[in-house]
Amino acid sequence: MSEHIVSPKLYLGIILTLMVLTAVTVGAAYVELGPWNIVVALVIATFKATLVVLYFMHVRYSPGRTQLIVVAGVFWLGLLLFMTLADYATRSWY
Amino acid sequence: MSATESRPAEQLPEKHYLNADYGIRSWLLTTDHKRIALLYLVSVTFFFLLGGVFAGLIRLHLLTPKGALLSPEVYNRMFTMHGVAMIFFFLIPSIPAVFGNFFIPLMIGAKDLAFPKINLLSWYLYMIGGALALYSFMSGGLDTGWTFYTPLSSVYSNSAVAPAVLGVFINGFSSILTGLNFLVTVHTMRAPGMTWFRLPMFVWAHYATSIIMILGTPVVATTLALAGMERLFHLGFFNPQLGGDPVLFQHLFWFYSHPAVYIMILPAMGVISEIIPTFSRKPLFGYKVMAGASLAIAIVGFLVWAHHMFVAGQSAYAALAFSFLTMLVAVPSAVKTFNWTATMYRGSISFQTPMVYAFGFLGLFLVGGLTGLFLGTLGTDIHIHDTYFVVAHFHYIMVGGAVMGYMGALHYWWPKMSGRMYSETLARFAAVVLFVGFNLTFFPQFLMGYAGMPRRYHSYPPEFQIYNVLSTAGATILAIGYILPILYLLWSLKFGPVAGRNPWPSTGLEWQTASPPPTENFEVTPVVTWEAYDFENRPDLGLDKPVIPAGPASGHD
Amino acid sequence: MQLQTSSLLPEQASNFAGRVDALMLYILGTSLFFTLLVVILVVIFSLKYRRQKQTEIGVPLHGSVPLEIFWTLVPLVLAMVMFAWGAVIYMDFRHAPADTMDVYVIGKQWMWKLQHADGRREINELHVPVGRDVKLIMASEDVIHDFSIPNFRIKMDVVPGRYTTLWFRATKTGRYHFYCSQYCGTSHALMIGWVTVMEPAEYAAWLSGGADSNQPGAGEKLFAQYSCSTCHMPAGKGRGPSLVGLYGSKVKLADGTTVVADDAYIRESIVSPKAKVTAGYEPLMPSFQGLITEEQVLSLTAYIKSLQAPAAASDASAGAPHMGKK
Amino acid sequence: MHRTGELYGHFETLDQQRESASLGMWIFLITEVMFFGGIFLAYTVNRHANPVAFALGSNTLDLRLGAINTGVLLASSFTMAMAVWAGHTGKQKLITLFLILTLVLGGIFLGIKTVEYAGKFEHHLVPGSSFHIPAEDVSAAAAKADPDFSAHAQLFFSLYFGMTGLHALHMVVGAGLLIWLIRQSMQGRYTAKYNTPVEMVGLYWHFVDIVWIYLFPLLYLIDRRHK
Repeated sequence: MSEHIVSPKLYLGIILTLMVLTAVTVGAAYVELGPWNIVVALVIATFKATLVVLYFMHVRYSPGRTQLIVVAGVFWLGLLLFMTLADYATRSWY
Repeated sequence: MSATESRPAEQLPEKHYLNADYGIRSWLLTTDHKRIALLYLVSVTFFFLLGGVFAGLIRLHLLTPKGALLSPEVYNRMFTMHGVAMIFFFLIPSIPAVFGNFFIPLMIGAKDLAFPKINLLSWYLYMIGGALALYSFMSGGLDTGWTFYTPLSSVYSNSAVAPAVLGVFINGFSSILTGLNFLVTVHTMRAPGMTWFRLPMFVWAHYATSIIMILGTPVVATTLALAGMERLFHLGFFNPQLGGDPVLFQHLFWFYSHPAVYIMILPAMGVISEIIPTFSRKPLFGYKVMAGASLAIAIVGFLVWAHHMFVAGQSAYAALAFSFLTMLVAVPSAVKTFNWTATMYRGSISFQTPMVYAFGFLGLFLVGGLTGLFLGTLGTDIHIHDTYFVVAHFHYIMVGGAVMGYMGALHYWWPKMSGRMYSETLARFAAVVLFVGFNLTFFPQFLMGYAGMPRRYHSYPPEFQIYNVLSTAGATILAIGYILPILYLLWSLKFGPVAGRNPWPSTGLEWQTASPPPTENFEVTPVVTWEAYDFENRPDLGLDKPVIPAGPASGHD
Repeated sequence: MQLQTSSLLPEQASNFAGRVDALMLYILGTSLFFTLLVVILVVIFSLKYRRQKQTEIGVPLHGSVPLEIFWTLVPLVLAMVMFAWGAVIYMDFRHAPADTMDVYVIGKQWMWKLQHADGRREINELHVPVGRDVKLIMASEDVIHDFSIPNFRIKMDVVPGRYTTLWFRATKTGRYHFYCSQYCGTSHALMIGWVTVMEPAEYAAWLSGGADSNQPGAGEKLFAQYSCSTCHMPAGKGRGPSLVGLYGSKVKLADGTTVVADDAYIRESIVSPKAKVTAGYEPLMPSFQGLITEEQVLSLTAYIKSLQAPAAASDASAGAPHMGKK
Repeated sequence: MHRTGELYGHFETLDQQRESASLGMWIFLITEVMFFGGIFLAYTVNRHANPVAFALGSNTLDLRLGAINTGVLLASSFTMAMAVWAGHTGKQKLITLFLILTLVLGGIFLGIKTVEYAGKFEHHLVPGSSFHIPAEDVSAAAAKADPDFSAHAQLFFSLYFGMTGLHALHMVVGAGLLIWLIRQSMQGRYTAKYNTPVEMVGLYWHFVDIVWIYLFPLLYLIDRRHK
């Protein structure tokens, strides 16, 4: 396993992006978007989390096995949320 | 009995993991996976006996319709504590923590698991969890059912719920760490030449089991933590009076607790996949399909949890999806059964004790698995849900399947673990007693359940008495079947004949080292040059002149 | 000690019983076939291929792709038939027909309280006419219970905080056990009762034989007691919408959506009025959650139902012929 | 278990040991994802059932402190990443420096969190018998829409304390690991050849950061526009 060394400049770029996105998400909370407020907030959060995972946690440069573990873990969490919420969403269907 | 007759009798090795060091500290602070496995063996046996005592009291009580023995309060505590002791503290750790721990490193040619200290930590977590559960049992008992359904457990129950929940919570981390250790070990610790498709099926089964352990157990930990806090601080996550939802608890609980059934049965399937080839002297039929089926069961088995909730008030459409997925998971189990059967075809079959247990497993798992179809099918579940049919079904899977596998493993590997043989006659007799006693205990419960008797009843209408009497009669036979092995196995420790390296003989790496193995498992790191279960090309097994029965030669896969 | 026995197949006494049993027999047949197949093969192999010499090994067969495909597909198809068959029964079971006779069921530790639409109350007993579609509308006062009638082959959990429903059509007169089959604490096993299925004429006689309380009447009293009538005036002139003819109608809400005014809607409007506000009205109504019991909600609901036809409503205390919403 | 230098006896090579550690850490993090996942699901279902109480509860949180804390934690992730970079490039002094910076930022985060918690105690917003929502908040028109407002608001605060508390607990564990790393690093244990512990703690620290990235909008930013 030879590790890829990321330059500090890239890290600096990432952290600045994360800070800007934090400001954006706070600002967006004050804009009236109806049900889309929560969607925007979660999309921004997911984007931020992806940056952290890919660069700070080096997953972009990691072996395929690590990438698979990350994807599988997130996918599994998605299944837990999706299949449970599917029950709640379809209870009023007839 | 075995091919040892033709060879000079073997002696016990001078130095091995059991006598490498002495004293209580050398056990309690050990990081040797084999010693930790024995610590687990002793502890899970304790919980098995405890749970067995509870079960005995339940069966005695149900002899008469009004209840022969216990008050409702005590009866409810008995079946709850039976469930908690058996499921969380016996079945879930049983095969993985004892035999997985002992044999995965041996089978893949490693010196130990990847994280020996974490392995010891997980035993301590198990013990702390177990101690808390015992504390709950003794200080007021537990009467919520092992399922801890809210709001009964979080608001209404007058029993020691909090320590039990905390105990199960902590025990969960033991399970997580075991799974983590196995996954990493299988990935990074294999000996040279031990490719993925040369792994024994037992290792594949544990790989699949570990996936469930690490993905499912954290969720039940969260769930129980929330329920515990709800009880202690009067919060309302699952309490409708405070804005919560009791069905949410069921979703979260079964997200782990259904796959937990596969934590119990997959390792047992792994054991059977070792025993049948060994005693048929033949490769496992459809090796890759079997490995794939283990993974498929682990993965699809995760997506079926809400079949415990078909009549719990979930959406009818969600129920459709979950029933469909449940039917899918039946298929890999069926495939496995056919492959085991096919493995025996044109084999050279002998009937030593482990094989007798494998036959028992096959029969009981068939019944248990097939009756699962009645419950997974929506149209029949609405009738038999929460009746004794369910009780019978899951006992066929968990006792008929998982415990038969556990007993099979114990008898198969006992010579390796202890270095000595037990009495073959007694052992076969005990296996038959177990099989008969088990069927007599649990088969009547299918009939009783379809006739309508609900679960967890301390008294019942008189028309169900005949089934209960049969069941209790069977339970006494079953008890004999469990006590006998404890006696003759203990006896064998001192008086049993020396087993030698490879008494059956078998092809796995674990049989290449001394019995009992040395602390570092192998004197030199083994290099694997053969496929799994390959009896044909193994002159080292002592089958000097293998005789292949006459008949048309068959092609390879 | 004399042991009673029951036949292996319990009596079939509802529209679902025969269908559930037929499906059960299909699964049983499939199961027996596979059990016998495997057992017979294992016995044959054990006899035919038992070890003859100590040094003998088996024929090294590794597998067969066509066989694996074959025994993957066959169970898959059989299981899919089970799924589809079961799903059809289940969807019928979950969706009650339009015109049912409604009975309210309340589970509490450890008894069942049942109320007929006309106010007749029972405890751990349920009387229904044969051949009539009956819908149980169920709520719990404490923990989760489950209303289960084995001879009808159906059951449904009774969950606190919401309604669940269970419907059936009894097909045979007689007395049948019902059970609580979701473990609910100490005396779970005592939550047993009897369903009595009667000929319609007998049932009518039983109904008129002495209704001990009158639910719409009780509801009418509550309606006055809680001053509901000050806002919900009949002509629609009040601060709240008129409730006459409300039950079963479509209600337009302030957020533009439309809902059907069923039991769940009425219950929600009482305990949590701001959740669905009728179009054209201010969200003024206070919540009654915690102030009234589930039973009183049922009484009020029954009263609101009885407001279908103004003539019948004024005559509610007579208690006679309006069961359900015919 | 004997050990030769950095290599534990049951491993054959240092590479094997490093690979095992990394794989083990990732698997552990996945269990953490599922662990938090259960609470996120409970949060989602409860919020969906009680939108009004959750929105009002969220609006009582101090957004300014929450946003500052988000920035602080992100910055600490950056310094942690730099510490790992210093490890890979063998700059021993920088490893120590960045680890200390990370610890300081983590400390600031926990300090601010303590201030927030203290405020909740003062205002009786901690779930329990003394829980009390100020009258002026309840008098808001929306509050009336939820009949059992107090109980449901308590549900929000239960989840707030549960989720942030669990997160803070992970921070404390992380801080402990950092202190251990700093001591080892000051002794010069970590080099370009061997820096696995720094890398592993780094992964853990970033994970804790990610949890907060979700907690912040879910807890602090519900229905802000209506206030």
